[in-house]
Amino acid sequence: MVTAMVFAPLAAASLLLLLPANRRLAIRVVAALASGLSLALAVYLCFAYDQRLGGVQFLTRLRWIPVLGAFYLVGADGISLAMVLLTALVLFAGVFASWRMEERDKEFFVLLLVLVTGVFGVFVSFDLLLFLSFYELAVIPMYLLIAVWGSTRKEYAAYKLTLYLLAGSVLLILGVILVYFSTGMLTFDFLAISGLRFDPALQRRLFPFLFLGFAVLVPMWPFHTWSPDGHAAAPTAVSMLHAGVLMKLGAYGVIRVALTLFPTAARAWSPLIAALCTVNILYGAYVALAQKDLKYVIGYSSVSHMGYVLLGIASFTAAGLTGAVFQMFSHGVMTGLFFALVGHVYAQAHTREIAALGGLAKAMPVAATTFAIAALASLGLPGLSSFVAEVLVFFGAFRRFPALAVLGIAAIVVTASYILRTTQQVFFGPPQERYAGAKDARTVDLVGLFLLLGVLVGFGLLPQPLVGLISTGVQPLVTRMGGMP
Amino acid sequence: MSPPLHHYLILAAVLFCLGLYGVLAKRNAIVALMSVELMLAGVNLNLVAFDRYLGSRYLGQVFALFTVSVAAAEAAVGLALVIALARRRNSVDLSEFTDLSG
Amino acid sequence: MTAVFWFLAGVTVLAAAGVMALPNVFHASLCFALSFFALAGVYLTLGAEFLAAIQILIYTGAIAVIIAFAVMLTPPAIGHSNLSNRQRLWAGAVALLALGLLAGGLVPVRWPEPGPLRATSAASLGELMLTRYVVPFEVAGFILLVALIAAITVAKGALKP
Amino acid sequence: MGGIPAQLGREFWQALAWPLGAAAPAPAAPALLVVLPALAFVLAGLSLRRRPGLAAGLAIAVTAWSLVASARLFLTVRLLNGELVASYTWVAAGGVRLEAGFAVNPLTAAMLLVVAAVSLLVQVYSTAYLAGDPGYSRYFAYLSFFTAAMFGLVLSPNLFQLYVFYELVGLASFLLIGFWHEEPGPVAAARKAFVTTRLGDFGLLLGILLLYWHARTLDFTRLAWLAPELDPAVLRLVALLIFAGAAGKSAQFPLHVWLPDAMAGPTPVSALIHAATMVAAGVFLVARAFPLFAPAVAGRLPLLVVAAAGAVTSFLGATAATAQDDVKRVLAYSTVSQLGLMMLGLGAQSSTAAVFHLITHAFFKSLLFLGAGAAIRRCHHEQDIWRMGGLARPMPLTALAFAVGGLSLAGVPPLSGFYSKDAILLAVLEQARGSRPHAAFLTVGLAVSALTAFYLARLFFLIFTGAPQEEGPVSPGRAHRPGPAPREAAAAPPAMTVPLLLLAVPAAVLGYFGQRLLPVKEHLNQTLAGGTTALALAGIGAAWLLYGRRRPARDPLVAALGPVHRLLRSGYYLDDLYTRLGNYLVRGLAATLHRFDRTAVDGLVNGVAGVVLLSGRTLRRVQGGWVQRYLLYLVAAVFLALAAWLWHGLELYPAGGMGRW
Repeated sequence: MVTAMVFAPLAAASLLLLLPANRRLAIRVVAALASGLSLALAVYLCFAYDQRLGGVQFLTRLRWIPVLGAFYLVGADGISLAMVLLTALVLFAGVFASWRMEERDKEFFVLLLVLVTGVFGVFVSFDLLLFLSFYELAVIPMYLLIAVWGSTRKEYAAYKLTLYLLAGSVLLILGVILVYFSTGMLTFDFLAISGLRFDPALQRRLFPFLFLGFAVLVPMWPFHTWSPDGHAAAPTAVSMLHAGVLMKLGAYGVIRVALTLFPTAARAWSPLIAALCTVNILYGAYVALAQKDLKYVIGYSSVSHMGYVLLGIASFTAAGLTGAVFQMFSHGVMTGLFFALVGHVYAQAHTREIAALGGLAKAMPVAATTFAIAALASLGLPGLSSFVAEVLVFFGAFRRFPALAVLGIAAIVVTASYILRTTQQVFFGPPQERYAGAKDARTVDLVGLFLLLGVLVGFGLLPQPLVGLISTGVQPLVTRMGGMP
Repeated sequence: MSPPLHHYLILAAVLFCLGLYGVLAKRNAIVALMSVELMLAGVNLNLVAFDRYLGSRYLGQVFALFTVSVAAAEAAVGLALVIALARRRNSVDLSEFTDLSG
Repeated sequence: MTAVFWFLAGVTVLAAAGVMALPNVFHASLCFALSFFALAGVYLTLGAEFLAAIQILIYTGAIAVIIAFAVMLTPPAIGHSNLSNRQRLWAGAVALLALGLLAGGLVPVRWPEPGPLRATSAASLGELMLTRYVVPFEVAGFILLVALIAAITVAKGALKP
Repeated sequence: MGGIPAQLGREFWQALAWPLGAAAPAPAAPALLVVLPALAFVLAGLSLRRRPGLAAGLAIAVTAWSLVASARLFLTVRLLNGELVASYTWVAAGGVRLEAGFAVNPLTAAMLLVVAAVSLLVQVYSTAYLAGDPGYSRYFAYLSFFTAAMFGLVLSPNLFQLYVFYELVGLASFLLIGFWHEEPGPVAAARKAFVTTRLGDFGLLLGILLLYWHARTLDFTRLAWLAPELDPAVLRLVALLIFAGAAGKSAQFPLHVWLPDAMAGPTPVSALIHAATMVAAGVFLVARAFPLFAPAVAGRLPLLVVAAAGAVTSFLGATAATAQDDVKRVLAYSTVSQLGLMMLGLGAQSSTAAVFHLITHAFFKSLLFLGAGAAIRRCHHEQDIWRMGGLARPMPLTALAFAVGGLSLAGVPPLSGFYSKDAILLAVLEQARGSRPHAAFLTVGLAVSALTAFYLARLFFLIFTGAPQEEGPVSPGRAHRPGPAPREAAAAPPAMTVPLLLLAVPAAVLGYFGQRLLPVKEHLNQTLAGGTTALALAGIGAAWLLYGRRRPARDPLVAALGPVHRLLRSGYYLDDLYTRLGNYLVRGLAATLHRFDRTAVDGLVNGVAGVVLLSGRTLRRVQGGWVQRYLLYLVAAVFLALAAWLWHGLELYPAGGMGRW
C-alpha cells in the first residue's frame, strides 16, 4: 500500500514520457489522476493506521543490497503519515496550479512527479540508505525545475540551492556512513539501528553531522539564504512543493534520524538549537518586513515559521514535538496556498513588486479572499490549523525555555505586521486601471485552492484527529528521550 | 600454475589509470572515449579475476558481460555525440566546449 | 601459464600506452583494438572463454570499427592528431597517484589461492542470465535498444543542417 | 448506523427550538449561539454574494434568535442561581490539554443579552445605513462572524478559549474597520488596530502559558478554587500579563491609539464593536479572571496597576475628546475614557460596578454612535461637527435619542449612566480611605465626569442646534458612499430611527432597574451622587456658554488653550511618537537586517562552506565550463581522500566488508 502510493507518481511520470508532448490535456489528466491516487491512498493510510497500536505500521521489507545490509524497508508511523498526507495534498494542488503551464509542460510534470516520489520515499523509508537515495531523488529534479522553468535570477538560485542542499547531503552521507560502521551490525535497517543505545560520547560526535545536514534544509539560521532565493525563482508548483514539502524533509530528518538515534546528544545541544531557531523566527519575520518582492516575503516568512518547528523540536516535550510536526503540516498547506496564489497574481499582473501592485481585490475577489485566509493562517489566527500548531509549540517551548519562548512568541506581532501589510498592499487600496483586466481564479485553480483551504480550516476547527495521529508517532520518541510530557 | 590474484589486479589498475590519464588529458573527444573504454576494461578484468579467485559462481563474469553491453551502448551514444558535435562545431576538441561556463 | 599471462599483460599495457602516446589518432585506435585483443587473452588465462569471445566480438570487432569510422568522419585537423591539453601534467600526476594508491593497497593483502582452472561453459552462463539475472539482463537489453535509438537520433540530427 | 449524525441532528433542532418555547432545556443551545451566526457568516459570505437582501435577512434572523435564546438563558441561570457548564477536550497532546465548551452564569448571561440586543439593533440599523453599498452581503457576513466570535468569547469556560475568540473578534474588528478596503485610510487603520491589540494579546498568551504550566488548568471555575494555593509571585505576573491583553483590546493607555483610528470603519460598526461590545472584552476578561487578581492571592500590585491604567486612560480620553472636531473621534475618545473608568472600577475591587457600567455603556454609547451615524449620513458623510448644525429640526427623533444617550453618559440622574458611574466612583471612594493612590484616582474620576458632560454637550449643541451649515464639498474619497440624494430632506428612515428609540429605553432606565436586577452591593452615597450630578450639570452649563448660547464660528478653546489644545487634539502626540518609533525601530531594523542578510549572512556562510568560489575571478577559473577540469578536481579529490584514509592507517579492504558471495 505504501509502496503503491510512493510509486504512483513515478509510474505516472513514465507514462507521461510515452505520451506525445502535444497531447496537453492527456498529460495533465494523467498527472492529476496520479496525484489524486496518491492522495486517496494517503488518506486511506491515515484512516487505516491503528492509533491504539501505534508504532510503525504497513511495513514492507525486501532485500535490496544484501551485501551492505540495505533493505527496501518502508512503513509509516504517525509522523510519516502526517507528512505523507501533506505531500499528497500539496502535489494535488500543485498539479492544478500548474494547469496552465505552457513551456515544456510534459517535462515539467514528469520532473514534478519524480520529485514527489523522492519526497514520499523519504517519509516512508525505514532504511537509511533508502532514505538517502530518495532524498537525493527529491533534490536533483528541483535543480532542473528551477533552472529551466524559474524566473528572477533562476540560474543563480538553482545553483545556490543545489550547492547548499548537496553540502547538507554530504554531511548526511558522512553521518550515515559513520552510523553504519559504529553500530557493529553493518546494516542500514533503521528499525534495528534505532533499537540501539549509542554511547553518549559517540552521540556527541555524530549528532552534529546529521543535525546540520538536515538543518540546512529546514532551513536553520544562518544557513537559510538559499531558501528565499529558491522560493522566489521557482515556478509556482515547485515553490509550493519546495516550501510546502521539501523544507519539511529537513525537519522530518531531524526528528526521525538525529533525534531518534542520538537523544542524549540532542538534549545537550538543544539550548543552542533553541537559541538559533529563535533567531530564525524573529529574524525571518523582520527581514520579511523589508522585502519588496511578494515571493520573498513568503520566502522569509517560511524561514520564520520553520523556526517554530525547530523550537518545538528543541523543546523536547510531547506538546512541543507534536506542535512541531503539526506546524510542518499546516505550514506546508499554507505556503502551498500562498504560492499558488502568488503564481496566479504574477500570471495576471506580470509583476511581484509589492509597491506596484494594489487594489487587486476588485478584479480577483476569490483569489484575494483565499490569500487573506492564508495570510491569517500565517499570522496564527485561531480557527486555522497554524494556530493549533503554534500554540502547541509555544506550550512546549515555554515549559523548557521560557525566555526564548517569549522572544519567539513576540514574533507573532511582527508577523501580523508584515503579513497584513503585504496582503493589504497587494489586494486592497484603490483599484488600479492597469489591473482591471486581471482575471480571478477559475475552476481549475479553485480545485487546488479550495482543497488546501478546506484542510487549513478543517484542521483548524477540529485538530484532534491529526494531533492524535501525530502524538502516536511522537510519544515513543519522547519516552526515549526522557523528555517532559 | 596460475599467477597470483594481485597480478591481475595490478594489470587492471594500470589499465584504469592509463584510461584515467587519457580522459583527463586528451583533447580529442574520440581518444577520451577510448580512454573511458580502457577504464571500463580495467574494471571488467577485476570482476573476472575476483570471480575466479573468490569462487563466486560466475557472478563476476555475468557482471562483466553486463558491463560490456553497457560499454557498447555508451560507445555508440558517445561516438554519435562526437559526430554531432563535429558537424556542428567543426571540432572534436574538448577544450573548446566550455558552454557550461558558470 | 604465468609466462603467457606476462606476455599478454605486456601487450595489453603497451598497446594501451600506445593509445595515449601515438600522435595519429587512427594509429591510436588500432592500438586500442590490439589492447582489447590481448585483454581477451588475459580472460582466457582466467578460464573465461565466453567472455573472451564476447570481448573480441564487441570491442575489437564492433567498437574499434566505429571508432575508426568516427575518426574518419571528424574534421581532419584535429581528428587525426592525438594532442594532450594543458593540464596533462596534473592529469599524469593524478593518474600516478591513483596507480600508487591502488597498487600500494593491493600488494600487502593476502589474497586467497585460486582453485583448479575450469573452463566456463557458455551454457551455464546463459542459464544464469535467463534465470537468476533475468531482470538485469532485460534491463541491459533495454538500455542497448535505447542507446541504439539515441545514437541514430543524435547522429542523424547532426547531419541534417 | 447513522446514530451519531441522527442524534446530532435531533439535538440541533431541539436546541434551535428551545428559546421559542420548548419546555425541556436543550443542552446544545449555548453552542448554537456560536454555530448559527458562524453558519450565517459562511452562507452570506459564499453563496449569497449576489442576493444582499437575503444575506441581511439571514443575519438578522439569526441574531434575533440569539437574542431570544440569550434572554431565556439569562432567566434560566437566574432561576437556577448557578452555572451551566460544559467542557470538551479540543486538543490533547502530551501534557497539554486544551478544552472548549461554554459556561453560562449571571455575568456571562448578562453579557450575552447585551451583545445580542445591541447586535440586533445595529444590524437592523445597518440595513438602511449601508443600503446600496456594493459590499452589502460581505458586511452582513462580517457582522455575523463578529457576533459568533463575541458569543464564543463571552461563553468561554476557560482562559484559552477566551483567547481564541479574543483573536477572532480582533479579526472581525479588522475586517469591519477595513470594510471599505479600496480606500487607504480604513485599510491602514484596520492594520493598526489589529497589530496594536495583538501586542496586548501577546501578553495574554504569555500569561496563559505561565498559568497553565503553573496551575495545570485554565478553567475559570477551577482556577478560582485553586488560586489561593498558587505561588503569589507567579500569579502577580500572570495577572499583569492578562491585564496587558485586556489593555490592548479595551484600548487602555498606552495601547489605546488604535481606537480613534478605528472610526474609519462604517459607523454602525463603530457603535457595535468599537463602543459597545468588543472593546469591552478586556474589561470582561479581567472581570472573568477576577479571582486571579484578588489582593489576597496576587498581592496589591496587579489591581493597583489596573486602577492606575484605568485612571490615566480615562483622563487622557476625556481631555482629548474635548478637542476633537470629528464627531466620531469625539465619541471614540469618549469610549476610551469610559473604558478607563471601567478599569478603574475593576482596580477598585468592584467587578460588579465595572460590569454594570460596561452594560449601561454598551447601550448609551451605541445609541450615541447610531445617532451620530444618522446625522453623518444626513450630511453626506460629513463628520466635521463644525460643518454640521441645526439637525434637530429635520431629524427630531434622532436628536431626542441622542440627547437621552448623551445625558445618560454624562451621568445626569435618573438615567442609566448616573447609576453605573456612581457605582464605580463609590467603589473608588471606599478604597480611597487609607490609600493615597485611590484618592488621586477619585479626583480623576470626578474630573472625568465633568469633562464627559462638557464634550457631550458640545457635540449635541454643534450638531443639532443652531443654524444649518452650508453644504460644503464632500470630502474626497467618501463621495461614493451610499446616502440620501443631495436634495433629499427627509428624516432618517424607520430602519434607523426605530433602533435608536429602542436603544434609548435601556439607556434611560436600565440603571434604575439594573441596580436592583444585578447584585450591586453599593448603595447610593448621597454626597457623592450630589457631587457628580453637580459636576455633570456644570459641564453641560460650560458647554452651553461656549457653544450652545450662540454658535461660535470656530472653537473658542483653540485660542484659549493654545498649545495645550494642540496637545489634546493630537491625542497627546502619542500617535506621532508611535509612528516614529515604529519607523525607526521596526522598519529600520528590518531594513538593516535585510541588508545584513544579503551581505553578511549570505557571504559568511558561503565563505565558511568553502563556496567563496561562487563569485569573482575564482569562479571564472573553477567554473570554466571545461568538463575535463571538473573531472580532474573530482578524481584528485577522491584519490586524495583515499590517500588520507590510508595515511591514517585504515585498511582499504576491511575484512568485514568482504563477505563471501
